[in-house]
Amino acid sequence: MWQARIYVTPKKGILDPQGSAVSKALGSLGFQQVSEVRVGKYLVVKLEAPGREEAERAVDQMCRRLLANPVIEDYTFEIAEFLGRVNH
Amino acid sequence: MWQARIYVTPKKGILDPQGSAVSKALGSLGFQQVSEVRVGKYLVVKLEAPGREEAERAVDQMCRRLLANPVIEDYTFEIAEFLGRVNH
Amino acid sequence: MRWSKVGLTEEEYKLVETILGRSPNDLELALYGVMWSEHCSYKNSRLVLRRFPVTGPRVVQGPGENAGVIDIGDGLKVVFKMESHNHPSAIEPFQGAATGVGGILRDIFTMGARPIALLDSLRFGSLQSERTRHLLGGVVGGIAFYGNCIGVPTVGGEVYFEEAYQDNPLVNVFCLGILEKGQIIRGQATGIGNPVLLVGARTGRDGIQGASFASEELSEDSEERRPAVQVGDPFMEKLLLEATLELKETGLILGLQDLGAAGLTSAASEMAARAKNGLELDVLRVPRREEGMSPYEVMLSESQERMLLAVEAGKEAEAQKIFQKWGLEAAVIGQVTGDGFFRVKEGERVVAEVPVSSLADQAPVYRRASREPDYLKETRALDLTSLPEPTDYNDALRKLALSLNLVSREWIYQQYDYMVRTNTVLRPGADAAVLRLKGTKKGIAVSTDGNGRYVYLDPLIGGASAVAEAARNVVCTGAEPAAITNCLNFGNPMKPEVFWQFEKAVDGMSQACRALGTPVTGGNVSFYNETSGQSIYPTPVVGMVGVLEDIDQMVTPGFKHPGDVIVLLGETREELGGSEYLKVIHSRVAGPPPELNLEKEKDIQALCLKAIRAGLVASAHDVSEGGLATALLESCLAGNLGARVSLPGDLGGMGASMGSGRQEARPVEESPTPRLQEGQGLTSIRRDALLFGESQSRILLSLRPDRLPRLLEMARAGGVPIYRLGEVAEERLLQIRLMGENLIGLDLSELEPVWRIKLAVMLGDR
Amino acid sequence: MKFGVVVFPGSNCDADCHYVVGDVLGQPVEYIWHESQDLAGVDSLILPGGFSYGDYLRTGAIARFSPVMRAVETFARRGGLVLGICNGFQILLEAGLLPGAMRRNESLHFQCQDTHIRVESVATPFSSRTRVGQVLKIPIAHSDGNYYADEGTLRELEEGGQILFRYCDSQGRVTAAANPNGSVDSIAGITNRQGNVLGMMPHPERAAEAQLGSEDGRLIFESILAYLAGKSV
Ligand SMILES: Nc1ncnc2c1ncn2[C@@H]1O[C@H](COP(=O)(O)OP(=O)(O)O)[C@@H](O)[C@H]1O
Ligand SMILES: [Mg+2]
Repeated sequence: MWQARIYVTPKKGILDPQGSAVSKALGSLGFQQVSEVRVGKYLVVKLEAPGREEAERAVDQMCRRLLANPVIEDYTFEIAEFLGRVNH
Repeated sequence: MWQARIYVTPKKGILDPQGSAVSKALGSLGFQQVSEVRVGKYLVVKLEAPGREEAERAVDQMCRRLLANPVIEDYTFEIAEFLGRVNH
Repeated sequence: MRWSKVGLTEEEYKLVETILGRSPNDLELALYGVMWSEHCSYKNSRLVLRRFPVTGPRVVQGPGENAGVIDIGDGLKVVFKMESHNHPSAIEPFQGAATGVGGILRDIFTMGARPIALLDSLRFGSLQSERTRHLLGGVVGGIAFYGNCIGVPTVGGEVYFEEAYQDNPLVNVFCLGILEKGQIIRGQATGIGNPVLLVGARTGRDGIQGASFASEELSEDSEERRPAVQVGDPFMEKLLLEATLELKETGLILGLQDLGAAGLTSAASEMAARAKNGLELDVLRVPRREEGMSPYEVMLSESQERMLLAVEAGKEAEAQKIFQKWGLEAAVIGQVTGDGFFRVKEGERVVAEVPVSSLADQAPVYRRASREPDYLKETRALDLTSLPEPTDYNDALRKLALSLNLVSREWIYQQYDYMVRTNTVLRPGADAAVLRLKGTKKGIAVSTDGNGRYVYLDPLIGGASAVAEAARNVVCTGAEPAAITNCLNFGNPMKPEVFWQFEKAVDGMSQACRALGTPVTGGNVSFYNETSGQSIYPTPVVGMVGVLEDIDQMVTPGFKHPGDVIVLLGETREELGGSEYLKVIHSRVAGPPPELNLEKEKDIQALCLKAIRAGLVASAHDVSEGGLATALLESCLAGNLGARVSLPGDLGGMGASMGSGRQEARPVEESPTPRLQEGQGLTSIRRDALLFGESQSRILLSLRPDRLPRLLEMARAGGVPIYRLGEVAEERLLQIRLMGENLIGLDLSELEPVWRIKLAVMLGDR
Repeated sequence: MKFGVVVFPGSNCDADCHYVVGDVLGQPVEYIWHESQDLAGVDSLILPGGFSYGDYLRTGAIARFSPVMRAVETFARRGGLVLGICNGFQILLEAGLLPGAMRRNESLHFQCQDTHIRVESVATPFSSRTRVGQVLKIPIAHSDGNYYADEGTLRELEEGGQILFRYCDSQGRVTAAANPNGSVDSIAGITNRQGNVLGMMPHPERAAEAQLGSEDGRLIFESILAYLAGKSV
């Protein structure tokens, strides 16, 4: 069992309305030290795969096809063997 | 300048309709090896702070007060010194 | 003590032992705990609620089912209900409000009706506080999230800001549905041997003990003990809704019940009790979201978006097929039995077995002690002579119009899809919302109302006024009030003062309902709205449904044409008690609220309706918070026009008693100022009371000058006082003269944008 | 001239579109279930508004993989008329039948309000009954209508005459204040290069009867009818 942690972020240079709003809100809460906020998605996916490479390939496919929209989003991910509940 | 990467996830046991919808969609796209998906938020915050500890404290505060909803979400974060655009 | 852990008293525990003839096991005790909680059993309110009139020629289903039903002719039935979600929203405003919407929607479509409108009635504390802003943003966001996604328009509602709600906001949601053909579905488990199916979301550990949570006061440690917060899934509910309505067409449904507070326990035992049957279910057959759930957790889970369904034996596969089409799980979890027992099994093992009727019908009922609260002595003693009149009336009206209870609610309702389903012919912002019913000439008008401040100052009058105002709002569109639902939000009923407020408010509402011919078809009681011992304003909220026979006759509050005559129906007395003016300008919450004469109320509403139906009326708006000046201002803003008003000192410009067409040609100042028929002149009324007082039973109309004679005639025949105030003007300026003196000259093009975005500004959105 | 209204799980303006086509305009119309791949006999398709699949993950992201979308693609490639309204527009973007993507509204709120849009081209099957520069009053109701396309794409859209509607004020002025959601170039609706696929955020089906406050939306449906009538002779 593998666990992928996937990060989907707004592409650089594209206005991120959520990021700007959060940044403004933080400012008005008194966190003036904040200069920039970007808001994206964080997905944790558990999957079966014979090996790390297969898992990576599958997750990359998922990101391309569904999880990120290439017009406005970038993605990265990390994969780890999932040992949490071994006898699942 | 510091950069915080913040991960906000639905608390364990709390219904995550997005996660189930994505999991189902991946299944019908042919990714049958996926067993669970949780969808959360990923935020990147740039901030000024005299040192790591101060930055950590500030980010923790931001999470508590605004970025995560403590009733239904958990959060974790990592902090790194931001060297990307030094002459920012 | 065993009993106190589940919220029962020692006597109640003894009663359980007597019923069973033995001690209950832990699960059985928990079942009694939730079913006998205030939230499920109404044990402290039931006797008082019997005072409501619940029958009438239109009523098809009164209180007791998932929702009330009235027949509006043309083969159409209207199904409606209101519910509170106060406690969950205080803890988690977004999800609390969202799941409140989900719950009330299920109440409507489990009756077999398609929901076509939502309204939300909200109360918050001061917006100066960050917490209130967080609550307001969350609640509005949650309602929008759920209602918009499922595609039921949120067409109206109300919101008040008062310190009394600071820590305990009120979130009441009203839903109305339409049943075009076929019968209503009831929540009954009929037919011994028939299977019972659980449909929709999987069961998780959400909201366990939510019912008992709603039955106590919020305190510091409620945060600690709070149940896992329920998260709404409107998409799942949309599928449930469509599948249910499709299944209904097949005639397969024998009984249907949504799962709300106390989850499976409440739904299953109530379904069985209504059919006077027993019911047996196996918790292992309940589809779960989480591993390792105990029978207790399964039985008490309040996971959202679930329903219980009874079908004829052998038809379960047919039903399941329809749910499958919509991507839904439907598991047979038990069956109807003939032994009258509610039996819970875990596989073969019986884990609880108690008489159905003891859970659902035999909860103890109490008549609590009742005593008039002391504060009333103080509040009643308002001495108007000690209050200075404003030196600048223009300034006073501006302040009032820009107070939080009177500014535009646009920031709220723009977040709601109020147009989906394309029936909304009168949008939010008017006195009531109006929905057309496609394929007929008919329309439905809906309004929610409840001024907690009035009720606080006099629960009898306040309760009656809530009904009267709701009816008046509906009448202002041209609809005839038909029936109400309600939410009764009060403090701790064990306190005699709270119980007194509760009883009096119900009495007032009942009287008004009787007088106006609008029976109560259902509702909801929310007690324990207190924080640290401080009760909220007692707040009954009325959800009024009215019927427009001809939608083309609909009238709206905005002035329509320059030159139209503006008239006022009803009397203006020197009443400032409980007014917004008193609060905003004088920082006082005191005095008796305005009097209400139900006979006069009825006459005024009848006249307004008659005039609208005769096609005389260009605009109609009821006079409520902020008084006459505010009502004039609102009709100007809504119509993008101005008004020139000239008030004689006693408002007697044109009593109905004189009413001849010749009068309108004369300037009002020169017209004779006769006494009203009753002889009670208003010559000495204070100017602030005249402009800002909130005397009940008043409606502001505008109409073409040539139609005035007919209106006057009708008013005289109906015995309704009527006054000519002035005329609609092209220029966006509100001018009010009093006995020749210019009191108000407000530039509306300057005021309007400020008034419109005030809430957005307060919330940091502008 | 038959219309098809596609129903995805979570569509909620399907009945409204059906009503306008069938009852207001009196044209034959049928629902098309998202699992169907059969569009036989349909001359024009509507992808209605709503929250397909709850709009979870991203608006339109999951719906675009519905079986019916394969048929819609083929239908569009063969020149069939496809009108995506609101969520329908979002689905067309996700499916790549139209260029660009949607972001959250700048306000971050769902916004339900009347808007004015200016007709930028009449040379499409969706706008022949309008005039260039005509201002239509049609409401919006969405939280993700903040259209984005990169500069190259924008230029192509502009040069190809694919920008059909821009948000404007009641006088037809395209201003920042009249842009309700932050869309680039105030874009409210675009077509594909061939002009037979239109995506728009405002809801013409909510503005097709005087009783609802505007009849301007009807012009879009009537343009479609005129186009189909012209084609069938
Ligand atoms: N919470 C709300 N949700 C939706 N609409 C609201 C809400 N609050 C107020 N409105 C709308 O704003 C208008 C004015 O509300 P209100 O001042 O309470 O009216 P009235 O005094 O006539 O009852 C009404 O049309 C009402 O439907
Ligand atoms: Mg009103």
